[in-house]
Amino acid sequence: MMASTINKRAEQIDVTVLSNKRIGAYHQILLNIGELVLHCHPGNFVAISVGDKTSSMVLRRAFAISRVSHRGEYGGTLELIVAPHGSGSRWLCEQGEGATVNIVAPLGTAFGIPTNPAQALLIGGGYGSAPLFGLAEVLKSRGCRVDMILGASTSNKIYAPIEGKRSVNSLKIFTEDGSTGILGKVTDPLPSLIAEGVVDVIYSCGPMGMLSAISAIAQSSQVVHQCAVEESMACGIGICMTCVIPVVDATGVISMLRTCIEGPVMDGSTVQWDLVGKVV
Amino acid sequence: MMASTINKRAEQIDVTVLSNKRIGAYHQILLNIGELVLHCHPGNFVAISVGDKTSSMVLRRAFAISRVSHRGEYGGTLELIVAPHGSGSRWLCEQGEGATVNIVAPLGTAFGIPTNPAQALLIGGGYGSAPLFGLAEVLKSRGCRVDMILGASTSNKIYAPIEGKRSVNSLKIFTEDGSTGILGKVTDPLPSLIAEGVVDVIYSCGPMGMLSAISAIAQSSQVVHQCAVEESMACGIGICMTCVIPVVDATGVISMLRTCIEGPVMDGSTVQWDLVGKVV
Amino acid sequence: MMTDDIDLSASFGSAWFPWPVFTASGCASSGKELAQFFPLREIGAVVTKSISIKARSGRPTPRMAETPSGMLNSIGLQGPGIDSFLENDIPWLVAQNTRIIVSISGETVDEFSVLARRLRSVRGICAVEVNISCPNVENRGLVFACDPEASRSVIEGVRRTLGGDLPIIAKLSPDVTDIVHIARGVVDAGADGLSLINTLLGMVINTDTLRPHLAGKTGGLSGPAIRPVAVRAVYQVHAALPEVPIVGMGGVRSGRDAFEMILAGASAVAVGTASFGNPRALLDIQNELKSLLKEKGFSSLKEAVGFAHRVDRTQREVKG
Amino acid sequence: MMTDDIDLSASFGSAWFPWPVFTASGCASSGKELAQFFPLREIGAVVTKSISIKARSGRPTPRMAETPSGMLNSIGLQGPGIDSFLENDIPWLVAQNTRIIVSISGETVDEFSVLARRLRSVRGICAVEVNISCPNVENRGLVFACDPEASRSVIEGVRRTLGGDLPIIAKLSPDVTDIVHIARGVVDAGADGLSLINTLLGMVINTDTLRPHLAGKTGGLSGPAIRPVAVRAVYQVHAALPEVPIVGMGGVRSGRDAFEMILAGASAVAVGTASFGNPRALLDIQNELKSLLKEKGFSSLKEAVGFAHRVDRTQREVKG
Ligand SMILES: Cc1cc2nc3c(=O)[nH]c(=O)nc-3n(C[C@H](O)[C@H](O)[C@H](O)COP(=O)(O)OP(=O)(O)OC[C@H]3O[C@@H](n4cnc5c(N)ncnc54)[C@H](O)[C@@H]3O)c2cc1C
Ligand SMILES: Cc1cc2nc3c(=O)[nH]c(=O)nc-3n(C[C@H](O)[C@H](O)[C@H](O)COP(=O)(O)OP(=O)(O)OC[C@H]3O[C@@H](n4cnc5c(N)ncnc54)[C@H](O)[C@@H]3O)c2cc1C
Ligand SMILES: Cc1cc2nc3c(=O)[nH]c(=O)nc-3n(C[C@H](O)[C@H](O)[C@H](O)COP(=O)(O)O)c2cc1C
Ligand SMILES: Cc1cc2nc3c(=O)[nH]c(=O)nc-3n(C[C@H](O)[C@H](O)[C@H](O)COP(=O)(O)O)c2cc1C
Ligand code: FES
Ligand code: FES
Repeated sequence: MMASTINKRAEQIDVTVLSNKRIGAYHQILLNIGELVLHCHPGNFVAISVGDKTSSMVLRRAFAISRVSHRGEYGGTLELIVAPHGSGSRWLCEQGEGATVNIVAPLGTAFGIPTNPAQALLIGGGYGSAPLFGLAEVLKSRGCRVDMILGASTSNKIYAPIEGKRSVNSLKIFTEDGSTGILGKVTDPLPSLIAEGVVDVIYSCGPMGMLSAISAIAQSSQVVHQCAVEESMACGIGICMTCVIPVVDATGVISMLRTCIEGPVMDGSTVQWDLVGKVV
Repeated sequence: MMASTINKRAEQIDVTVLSNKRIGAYHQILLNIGELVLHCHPGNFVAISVGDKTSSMVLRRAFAISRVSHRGEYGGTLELIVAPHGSGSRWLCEQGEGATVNIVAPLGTAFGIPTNPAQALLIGGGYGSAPLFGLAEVLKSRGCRVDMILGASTSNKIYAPIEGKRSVNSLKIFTEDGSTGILGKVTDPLPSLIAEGVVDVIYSCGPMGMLSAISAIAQSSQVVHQCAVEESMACGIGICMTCVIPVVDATGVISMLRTCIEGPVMDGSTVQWDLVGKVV
Repeated sequence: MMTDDIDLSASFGSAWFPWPVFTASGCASSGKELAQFFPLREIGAVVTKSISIKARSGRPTPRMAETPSGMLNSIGLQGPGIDSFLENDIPWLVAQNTRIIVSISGETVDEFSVLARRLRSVRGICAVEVNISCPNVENRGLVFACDPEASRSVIEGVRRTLGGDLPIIAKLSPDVTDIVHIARGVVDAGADGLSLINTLLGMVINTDTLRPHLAGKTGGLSGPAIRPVAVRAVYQVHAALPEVPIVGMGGVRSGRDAFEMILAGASAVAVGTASFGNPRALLDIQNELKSLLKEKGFSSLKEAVGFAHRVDRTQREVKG
Repeated sequence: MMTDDIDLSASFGSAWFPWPVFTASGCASSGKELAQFFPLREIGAVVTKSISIKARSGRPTPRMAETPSGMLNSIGLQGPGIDSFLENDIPWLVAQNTRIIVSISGETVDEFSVLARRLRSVRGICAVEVNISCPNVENRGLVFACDPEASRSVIEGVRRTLGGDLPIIAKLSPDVTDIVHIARGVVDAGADGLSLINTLLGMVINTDTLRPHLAGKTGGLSGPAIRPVAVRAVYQVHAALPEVPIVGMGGVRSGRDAFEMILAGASAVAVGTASFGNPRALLDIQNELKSLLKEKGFSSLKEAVGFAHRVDRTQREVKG
């Protein structure tokens, strides 16, 4: 049973905000999560309760685990990169050092790590780059070559911390307005990279449109595409069925899978991108 | 038109919390309200918005103005004595120095001040004593004799600040468990005080049961009884009709008057205490 | 499509309102109390509290309970009766230069007509809102608005009494199996517009006293909590009766919320509970709505009315 | 009356539950996912998501919208179909040693009976919850629970198929003019208990895209926002049918909320949306409820069921 193994390590705990820094359009929020850090892998996410006791917001918010540290000054820490979007994420971005937040973590699937050294291309859109730096470290430690492409609409939506850059072999940045890096989209260089044979596996995280475009390009090749999808989630733990996405199995049957427990990391080639938001 | 004169000075403004101190069972909260202080009189109240932007609490909370200061270090200040009761008052009690709260003030009727020096008896129950100290100062400045009786269930629910005590000629304290002052109720000494003729006017503020008991005792005498009533209020400004209380007019007609604009200070002899909470 | 000023007007039958934000009946008393916080002429209309033939002292207290993102009220239509109302409240409102919609409520079909007759010749009234969400004493206290026949009869009676002049806005209850059915009935009977929605029947038990918190036991649920129900009602009724103007209400607290109602099909918006938390809510909402409409490229409010239905249609056509 | 332990059990027909807090259908999936956070045997029962005859893939996304103190969902009864359910989900639940209530939903009166037949001989099931808040394809998609006749027919069919053994709990919709009428009908038709309430029909318009936020346009409103409506429904139905046990639900998030439902007339309480915010909500609520009952001097939960009606009666008698 996938479900019961996936969230086996999940716990609901109160944690302390160690720091909250603005980085471009985002907030980098560091949480003191102790032992739980041992079970957090790149790709997993946390579900955070937002607002105080009297809040009108009844649902948790999902955020990718950007990085974890096992032996920081405070024991295990977990970092989030949060875009102030609506009322819940804005509330979270307002929580300063010392604030307590309630989290359920770690949740969902993690990026699969190749058993043999491979050539990995990591593609991130907006805050989608957050989990990729932690992933890059793991891949490097397994002897993989790690190239990274990041994109966003504009420069302050590129999240690329200096420490993170160290763990990749190459980094290309694209913006749609050309304010940083190359004018264009992350998918622009993809066909030629694949054609050159320098990519064995693509790891992607970002807007659904981006993931879909990458899948379309990767489809005609042998390249494996692991993408972290993002659907609206009410519970994050598999009990509400709101977060589903159409996925085809080996026998050709399309099912609506819960992206909170059978994702967020999914095989891009199985996702039926053109059916997202339609009746199956 | 009573309504349009009463709230003529009312304004809705954001104000800063200057301090928040625990005093017994209560919180003494000082707000920086600037010029508005000029229109605040003993008996008036403020309606405070509770919770943050995402709060599920949609209604304001009413609190009596305990004291005002015209020329404090920060300009005009207003003091509240707040009992942490339910979620709204508890939220208010959690707001520390520097917090911003939104108030509508001053609201409602004020205690009437005798034109000639009179013998005034001020009776407060629980946090009901809060507005009485400010009232005592005004009465003293008009040459009145001011005696005060305070009561509560137990000692930490007696609010009697040292500064306040200076403005009264005498102060008696009653608690129902005898933990402070005399064992008993504020109404115990009342019949004899009235009989002795040392009381011209009673000003009272506290639980409805107490106000009703005082009215019953005062009824058979010539003593005027001005009481500040407390009914559940949804709006505080006269537009919802939730805060009504049965009051008889000179012609004997009983009407349900809004205690937020025709009160909270009312003539105790006109309130139909036995009809409160019943159909008129 | 951006213009500096934008037509925010709304029409209900022959009544024209320069602005689309109205007070919700019973949430602005007779108007005076709010006038302290903004000039009444700057909003679309003051809808008065529902007025009865005789003075009513209403229900005992407690009359309110706060609930998650909402509140219950059980006022029981306290009011001075139509005579005192016409003598004292209306002249004052007329003097404020505001548009006035008088809300009426009766206990029998006939009482509504009696009230309508009293309003017929009163100057300064723009429209009559008929609050049929009250118990019908002739039919076991069943709320008129929950009974298609009774709803029709009330509106027919009022229409006949008023003649063709004064527009009628029928105010419906959401506590029904099929609100579109009720809406059709009252429109057939002569209503020029609809007010959607009145409060939902609710209850709170006080877990200290162990009994119903409100003296009247049940009360009407209002506030943001009910907004999704209100938007659904407006959407359904507008889909069925696109030509009938609707005053949308239920939990509107911001310009965004008002815009949501408009997109669902409301031609104007009424604000009730929000004024209790923010006395200036009506003006704030109206200003925010105006900015939003401009921002989204609408050149008039009318263009946005029911837009969510049309976007929908277009997209479906595109999809095939 | 204070005892250290207190009888919290509830009965529905012949089914006995040691604890009174159940999962709400559709809010615990098949149980496995919550088992990560507490042992399922420690709550009263797992009510499974409503199961259909065939596998269903449900509605497109977005399927949810958060609303003030609540949420909308539009899942469209996604599920594996009864065969796969009985093969995979039930054995696992049975192994957990928890009480199981299977929720069934059909598109025709007949489908409900077919589902009931499949359940008749399954071991480990305590009761069947019949979710009649779904559209009847044989009657223009009108929700069964909104139609007294259809509601009765469904329960009659299920009763006939099940024989006298397995208790039936009929789950009603609040979107009706007269819920007591519907309740009477299904009880007459053979329901042993009632689940009150299902979600309210609601809608959110996305003010960025200018169209309905949910792909399915309308959705079901749940969460604390609807609690006053749920409490009212439970109170009304318990007043009319005091002998019929009720599973009260709608916005229960704390022991206090559960206690409110019990006082209104519920014999047990189900928790839906609250689990999304707090995976341990069911146990937390059950523990808080236990403390509250003790604190208020009740020696058993049964003593508190409908207590708000009795306090009320006494006080009225006293008043004269
Ligand atoms: C697996 C996963 C990982 C994510 N990682 C990140 C991250 O690292 N950084 C980051 O900034 N954001 C991330 N998001 C998006 C983030 O969850 C949403 O921005 C956030 O929930 C919006 O909440 P809000 O209250 O600010 O917005 P509102 O629009 O007010 O939210 C209303 C409701 O919709 C849901 N919702 C709205 N947008 C989204 C969304 N895009 N995805 C899921 N639910 C949504 C909310 O959870 C909430 O219940 C992630 C989402 C998922 C599913
Ligand atoms: C004119 C006036 C003056 C007051 N002065 C003071 C004061 O100086 N200090 C003080 O501690 N308290 C005072 N109160 C009482 C105070 O308003 C309530 O304790 C407070 O509203 C409770 O809010 P809550 O959220 O904590 O409780 P909840 O019970 O959660 O409140 C729920 C709702 O009921 C209303 N409500 C509950 N209790 C009361 C009440 N007693 N009076 C009015 N509304 C109520 C609340 O406003 C709120 O809308 C005064 C009340 C009035 C009417
Ligand atoms: C305190 C109060 C009193 C009300 N009185 C009336 C009334 O007299 N007549 C009427 O038609 N509606 C009355 N309503 C219903 C409102 O007009 C409105 O339909 C409802 O509250 C939903 O809007 P809101 O959420 O903005 O408050 C009342 C509502 C409240 C809260
Ligand atoms: C996501 C979701 C799915 C639901 N699915 C079902 C269902 O399949 N069958 C059913 O009878 N009720 C279903 N419901 C309704 C709940 O069982 C419950 O009646 C309602 O949500 C009110 O309770 P709550 O406020 O505690 O959530 C669902 C509710 C939600 C939020
Ligand atoms: S978010 Fe609830 S099942 Fe995935
Ligand atoms: S509190 Fe609204 S009228 Fe008094």
